Amino acid sequence: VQPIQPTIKIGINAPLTGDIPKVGEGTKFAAELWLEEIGGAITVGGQEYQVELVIEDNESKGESAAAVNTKLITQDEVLVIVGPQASKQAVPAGGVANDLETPMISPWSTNPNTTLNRPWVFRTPFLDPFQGPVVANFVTEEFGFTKAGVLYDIASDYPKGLAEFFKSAWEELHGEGSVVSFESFTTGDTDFSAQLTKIAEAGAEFIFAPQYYNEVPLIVQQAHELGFTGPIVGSDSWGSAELVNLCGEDCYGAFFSTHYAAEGATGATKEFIDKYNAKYGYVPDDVAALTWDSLNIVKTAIEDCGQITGDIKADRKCVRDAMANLKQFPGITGNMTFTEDGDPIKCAVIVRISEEGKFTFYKQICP
Amino acid sequence: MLLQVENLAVSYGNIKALHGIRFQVDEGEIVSIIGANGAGKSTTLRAISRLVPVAPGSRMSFMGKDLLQYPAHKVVTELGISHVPEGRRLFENLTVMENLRLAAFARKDADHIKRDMERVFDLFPRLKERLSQKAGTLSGGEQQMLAVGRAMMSAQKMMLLDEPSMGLAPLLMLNLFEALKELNQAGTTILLVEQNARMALQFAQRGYVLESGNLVLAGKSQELLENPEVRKAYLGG
Amino acid sequence: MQFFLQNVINALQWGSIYSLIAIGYSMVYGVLMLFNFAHGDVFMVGAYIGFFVSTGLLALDIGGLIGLPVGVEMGLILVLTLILAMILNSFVGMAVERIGYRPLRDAPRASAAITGLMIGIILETGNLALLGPQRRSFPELIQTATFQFMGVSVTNKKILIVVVSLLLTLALHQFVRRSKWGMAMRAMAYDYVVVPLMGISANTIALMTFALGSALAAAAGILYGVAYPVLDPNMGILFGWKAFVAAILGGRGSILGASLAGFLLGFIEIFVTTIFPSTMRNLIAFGIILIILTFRPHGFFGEPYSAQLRL
Amino acid sequence: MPLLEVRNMTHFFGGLRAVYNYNVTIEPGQIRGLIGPNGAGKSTVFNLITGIYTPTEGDILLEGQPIQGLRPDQISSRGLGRTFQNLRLWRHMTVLEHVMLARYSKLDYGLVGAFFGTAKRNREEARTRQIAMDLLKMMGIADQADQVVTNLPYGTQRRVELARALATAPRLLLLDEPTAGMNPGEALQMMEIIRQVHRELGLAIFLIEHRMKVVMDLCEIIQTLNFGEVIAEGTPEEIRNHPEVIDAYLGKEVLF
Amino acid sequence: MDVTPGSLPNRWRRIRQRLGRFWAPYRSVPMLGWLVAALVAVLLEQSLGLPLARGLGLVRIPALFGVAIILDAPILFPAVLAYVLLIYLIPIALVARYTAPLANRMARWLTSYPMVVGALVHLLILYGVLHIWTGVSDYRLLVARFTMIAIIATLSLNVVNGYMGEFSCSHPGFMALGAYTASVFNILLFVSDNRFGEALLPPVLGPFLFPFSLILGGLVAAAGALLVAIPSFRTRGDYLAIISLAFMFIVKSLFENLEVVGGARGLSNQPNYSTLPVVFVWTVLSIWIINNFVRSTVGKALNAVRDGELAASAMTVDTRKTKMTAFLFAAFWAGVSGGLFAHVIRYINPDTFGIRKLAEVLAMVYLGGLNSVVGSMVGAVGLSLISEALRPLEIYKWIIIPIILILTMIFRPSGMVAFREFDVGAILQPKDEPEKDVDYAAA
Ligand SMILES: Nc1ncnc2c1ncn2[C@@H]1O[C@H](COP(=O)(O)OP(=O)(O)OP(=O)(O)O)[C@@H](O)[C@H]1O
Ligand SMILES: Nc1ncnc2c1ncn2[C@@H]1O[C@H](COP(=O)(O)OP(=O)(O)OP(=O)(O)O)[C@@H](O)[C@H]1O
Ligand SMILES: [Mg+2]
Ligand SMILES: [Mg+2]
Repeated sequence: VQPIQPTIKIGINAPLTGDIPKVGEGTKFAAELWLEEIGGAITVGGQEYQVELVIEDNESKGESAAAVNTKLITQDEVLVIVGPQASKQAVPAGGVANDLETPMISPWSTNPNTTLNRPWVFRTPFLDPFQGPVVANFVTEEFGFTKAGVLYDIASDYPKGLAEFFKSAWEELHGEGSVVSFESFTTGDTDFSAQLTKIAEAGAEFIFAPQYYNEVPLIVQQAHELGFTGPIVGSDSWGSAELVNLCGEDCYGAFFSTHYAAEGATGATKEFIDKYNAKYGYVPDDVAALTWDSLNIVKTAIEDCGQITGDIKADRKCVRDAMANLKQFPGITGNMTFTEDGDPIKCAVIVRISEEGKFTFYKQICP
Repeated sequence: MLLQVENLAVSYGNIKALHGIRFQVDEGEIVSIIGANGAGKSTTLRAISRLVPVAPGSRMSFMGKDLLQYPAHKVVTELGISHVPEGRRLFENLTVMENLRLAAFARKDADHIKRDMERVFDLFPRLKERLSQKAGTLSGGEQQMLAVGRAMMSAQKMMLLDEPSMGLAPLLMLNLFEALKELNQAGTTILLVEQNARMALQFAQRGYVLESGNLVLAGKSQELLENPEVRKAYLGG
Repeated sequence: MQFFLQNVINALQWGSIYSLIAIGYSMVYGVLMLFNFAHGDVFMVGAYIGFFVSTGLLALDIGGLIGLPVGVEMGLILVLTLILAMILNSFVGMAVERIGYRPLRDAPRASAAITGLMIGIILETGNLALLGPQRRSFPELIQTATFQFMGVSVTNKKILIVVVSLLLTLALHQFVRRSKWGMAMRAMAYDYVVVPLMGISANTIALMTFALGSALAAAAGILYGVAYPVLDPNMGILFGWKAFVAAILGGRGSILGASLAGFLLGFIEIFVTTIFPSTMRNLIAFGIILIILTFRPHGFFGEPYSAQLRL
Repeated sequence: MPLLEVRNMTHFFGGLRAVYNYNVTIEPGQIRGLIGPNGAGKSTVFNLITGIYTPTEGDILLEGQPIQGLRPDQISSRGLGRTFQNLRLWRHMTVLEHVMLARYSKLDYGLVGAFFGTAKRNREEARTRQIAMDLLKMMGIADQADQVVTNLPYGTQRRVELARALATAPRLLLLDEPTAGMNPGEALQMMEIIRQVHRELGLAIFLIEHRMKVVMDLCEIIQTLNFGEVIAEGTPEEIRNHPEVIDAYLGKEVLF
Repeated sequence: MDVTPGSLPNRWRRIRQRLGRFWAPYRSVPMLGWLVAALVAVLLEQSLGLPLARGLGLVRIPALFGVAIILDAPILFPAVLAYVLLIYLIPIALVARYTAPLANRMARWLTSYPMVVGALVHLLILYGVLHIWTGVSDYRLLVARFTMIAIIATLSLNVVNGYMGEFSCSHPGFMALGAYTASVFNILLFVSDNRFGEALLPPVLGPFLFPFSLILGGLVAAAGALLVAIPSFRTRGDYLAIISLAFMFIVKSLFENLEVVGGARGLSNQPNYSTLPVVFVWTVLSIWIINNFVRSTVGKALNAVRDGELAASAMTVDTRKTKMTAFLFAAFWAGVSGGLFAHVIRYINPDTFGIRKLAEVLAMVYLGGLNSVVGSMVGAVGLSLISEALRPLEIYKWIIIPIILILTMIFRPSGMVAFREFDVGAILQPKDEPEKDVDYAAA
């Protein structure tokens, strides 16, 4: 009789249905690719453990994400949870993970509340308070502009947060009122002509649009139709291979800040991109890359932990501590060290969309 | 024989409204069905118009054709049976004119439609005064006229009338029945359902008495009028 | 002034889309008295059908085969796409009627609203399951040409959209008001039970209504694709609800009312954004709607409540 | 003081003059009839008196108090009960619930009672139920109390309407064609009920009918309306022989 | 009708007869008996569940009767079935059947006291069952709390949409008002965070003042409902539907713009006050009060407004007051449910209370049944459990659930248990007296 090998279960809390299914798909694909990559097993303390992914759909709803986390923790007894992605799910789900003392790492959530006062919760992306100034500094240095226009989705957590941090950073550089137009719309809107007309009217030299890649083409095209000629600058949410498919030439030459540049990537990053592309037929977007990194952080933490005791409580604690102690973890989206709160300190890159529609590396900006 | 009904049974869910009745109507006749509230009179007419599904085993034929082969709208267009439903059921959001035109929906013969329209106005001059008024704002009697007018516009081989006298002023009722008589003389067979049994029998040549879903009596109008049971139950002594 | 005019142009385009979806909605709503909560998703399906048809036609390269100039070819493809997608989408509409609404014709109206909502979810999820979560980019059938006119930017697309939308609205209005089919539809709205007694098949009218409404939704979907070329499975949800608002605001069963309300909605949204801080847009826009309805409780062309003898 | 007095009441529907310069005075305990051709404006008179429409012109006084412009529920609470020409029952409610609900304005407990089921509420409900059951007994339909109205025969539904109207404790009862859709036998029963109601509750009754037997047998005074105007008023005998009434309404030969 | 022997109706009848015979002994089991039986089952699960599950080859106690397990690994179906039979069905059946005489005696004894006493005894046992059942797994606990909150929301929507027959779409808005009010109240007073600063009162007081915060939330929601209630005097039906929809969008937009409560970023750090007993008590309270209301003659006025407003007002019913009451009352409970909800997930943002929430509550109301308190319970519990249990189906879940709803609407257009009164007295009765309508064989 073989002794039953304990398996390591990793929960994935992903939005497979609901508003952002593409994010769910990226998460799922990256996770499956990762499992393949590690051969379905992790070796801890000289012993090989099978790894099992428990992927659950949170329908991109907060309460579902909380329920999924509870289920993963108490029913499936996962060791650690990766996800949820969007903050409106990650904040409540993080509360559950923290209460039930299970390490969780969100690959994509940028809301400070996700990790705040929650020792069990981590994240992989840099935060808005960092990214906002990155873009402000970059535009100032690159173009020497002084008048900014911002267009963002007020009903959505991420764009709104980023837009505000950008605004304060820009006004710090150029003085009060240098964001000449600060316009918003609501999730699901597709006509931005009134806002863009207003921005153009206010004399903005460029537009900062920290929007999801599916809204970017509409913003860019409508701005051009209205005769706006300045650059339109974006944020990490632009980082999807689909952007160029949807936007076409209108987006060529645009800049955005993000975690990594797909084109011209080297080393592990390139390897990941190539494998993902080979398997799923498109270049992974930043969600996939961040999920990949999150899973590798999890793997390293488990390995660092040194042993799997089978006592799930102790193991979770061990993994959490190991994660908190990671130093300069070399991820494909940059090197990461976690702060007290579980937020990474990492660099951002500025990507330029080339004339071939490729995301090319332009510049790196570190904290 | 124009209409032949055999073993007609109808249920609404668990409620059996008709228990297999049998009757017939000959060409050119006026036949009336009388009975108490809920006896199944309206149900009989609805069954003929194919507005309610009938139980298996029911048979109905019209001019030798199997009526059950026709869906409701074809009973009107292909067999020529029109129906003035209980409670008038006008399209109250349409004008009087539109109601009449709609009734001729499937007809292609523009000339005949025009002539029929004239006949309707001859019978009910009041309608002509109110052509562009919404049917919903007509008074009860005016609505009843429109309902009959509408039936005249849709088909004229046979007309099924469900309590046309309900709510009508005495004089109007007279007018209406005179109009119906004229219609009948012009070749429309009439099957009339009435609560007002005396008047119905005076108007019709033959009558049937329906009681809780069964036909219990049949005969010449005069016979029925004189039948003591009928007198007691339906004519108020 | 120029700023104002620019926004009028913007509002016209946006309103046209709303208007087209709203009149499609109003068809079903006005005729069958049903909240057709699936309509937004039928619009989405229409846009996708348009996407596949036009992509297919582009791939066929008819112009190349018979040597048409590119501009003409694109125009031809647009027209063909419109026609084909309208036809195909009308079948979708008829299927929706057959599955979700006909069995419920005797049921409370709200129940049919729920089936509509559910069919909508099935269409969204079905799309997601079949086509995957990625967005689609509607092919550029018209090369954008921007005209500067008194300092205002107008594109050929905008003109096309407004014109097509107005034409379709007028055509439909005439159809419903004047033709006997339209009359039958209005009769159906009032009392579908006795419609067969007029020699009219109620099922045919219902199917036709859904077919027409869905064809219009397809047209709206394609025009939308031309103006806002990113399609995703959930794009219909918000439009569905806005069309619901417009259709009712216009007054029960009134095509012109729905169209007018659609444009009004477009104007409100654009001008509220223009005049007020844009963050307050929904707050103010819906506040205006609430106020309009408080003072005109039966919409623009609807009958007053006291005259609605049957509810 | 007369129970109800209507002075110079006129009402227009758009351009249509439905009621013109209408006057009526009803004394307590009187039974009055209103007849006239279809579309004469009879139902409109009722709708005006009960507040469903507001008259374009004129005064309506209930025991000397003007009531025009009040809402229907305010008017009915003051003792004006009615039935409708086309039945207007609440299709999902039982017979008993119909009658109990008509006691709405007489209920002596508030929302707190309704929410928390206080003892007072239970007492009130029991009392109301008793009153309602008594009325149903009077109508002879007490055994159908728990039936949902849609399943009932038409004649029974008419009785429910009457019982419901009586439950509002009216001093004047307006009946719009109470025997419509009944066969002669049933109509006789309904007349009996009306008489009984009148006798036992001492109400004034104002009724619209097209069935001459009912009007002539029941009413003390009959008004005839044509094109919204009163063309004749008098005892049944006078009305029966009034030439204008015969012309406009009765016709020369009487069928029944 | 000519029915050949052995045809479907006959076979159907035979099956029903057999079922009826099987069911016969259980007809005399009173509610008390069922509750005790359920208590035994959950106690059994608490003590033997885990070893039994392990023995059957399951890793854990199946949380929601094992549906999720089966969907994940169909091969485990026999094991799950065995578990459900051994832990739930067989013990419940045996206990219910053989303690029926005793339970009936108890129930009869209870009827000699005021109804409140009997009701409290039943509720206490019910709570015990829930407590033990959810004690086995936090997942169950969470699902149970969500489900009970859904009951409150569904019931309150049923007051307007079912009892009064309006198609109101404003419920998520009311819930949002309640959720935000209660959250702000509690965070401000009892939580030290970087939004509202130090706690103003000692946190130990929090749980005691929690009911006040919920009531306050309910009242704010009710005040908001005025915006919908007043137009309802002049218009109804479809027009009111979009007024209420506009209201929902306005509330959502309002909170998006309210920076103090976090705008789109949402509000978190609510204390964990919505515990199982708290939610349970509020759910019972809402059912009790709403049921009282809709069964009173004052509440029946809602039905009359729905079925014929004109006739209602001609029968002395003050229709304005009735509509006002219905909207404010429903909004109050929606607000309470929102407050409870906020303290379960302990994070809210405006997006939580949008169209999707609307679709969800509407679906629960219409699935369960219009004009029926039991219906709302069935709808809320049914849909919550189905949607939790089908989670493993991922995307197909959102094809299956709509199909279930469409089929329900087609076969039961007013919902599963529509137009039924919820008579507490009858539920508490002993059941051993022969009933009049036991003619199941002939049915
Ligand atoms: N739509 C329906 N659903 C259920 N039962 C019905 C329906 N229509 C009629 N019934 C029942 O069927 C039986 C026959 O009804 P029907 O309307 O045919 O009677 P009727 O003789 O026309 O009576 P009335 O003189 O009142 O019009 C009655 O018991 C009635 O309650
Ligand atoms: N809401 C309305 N809008 C417009 N016209 C109306 C309205 N209600 C009634 N009318 C018109 O007013 C006139 C009087 O109608 P009313 O219903 O009072 O007649 P009636 O005397 O009761 O007739 P009947 O005996 O047929 O019921 C009719 O010509 C009718 O068309
Ligand atoms: Mg009948
Ligand atoms: Mg009348």
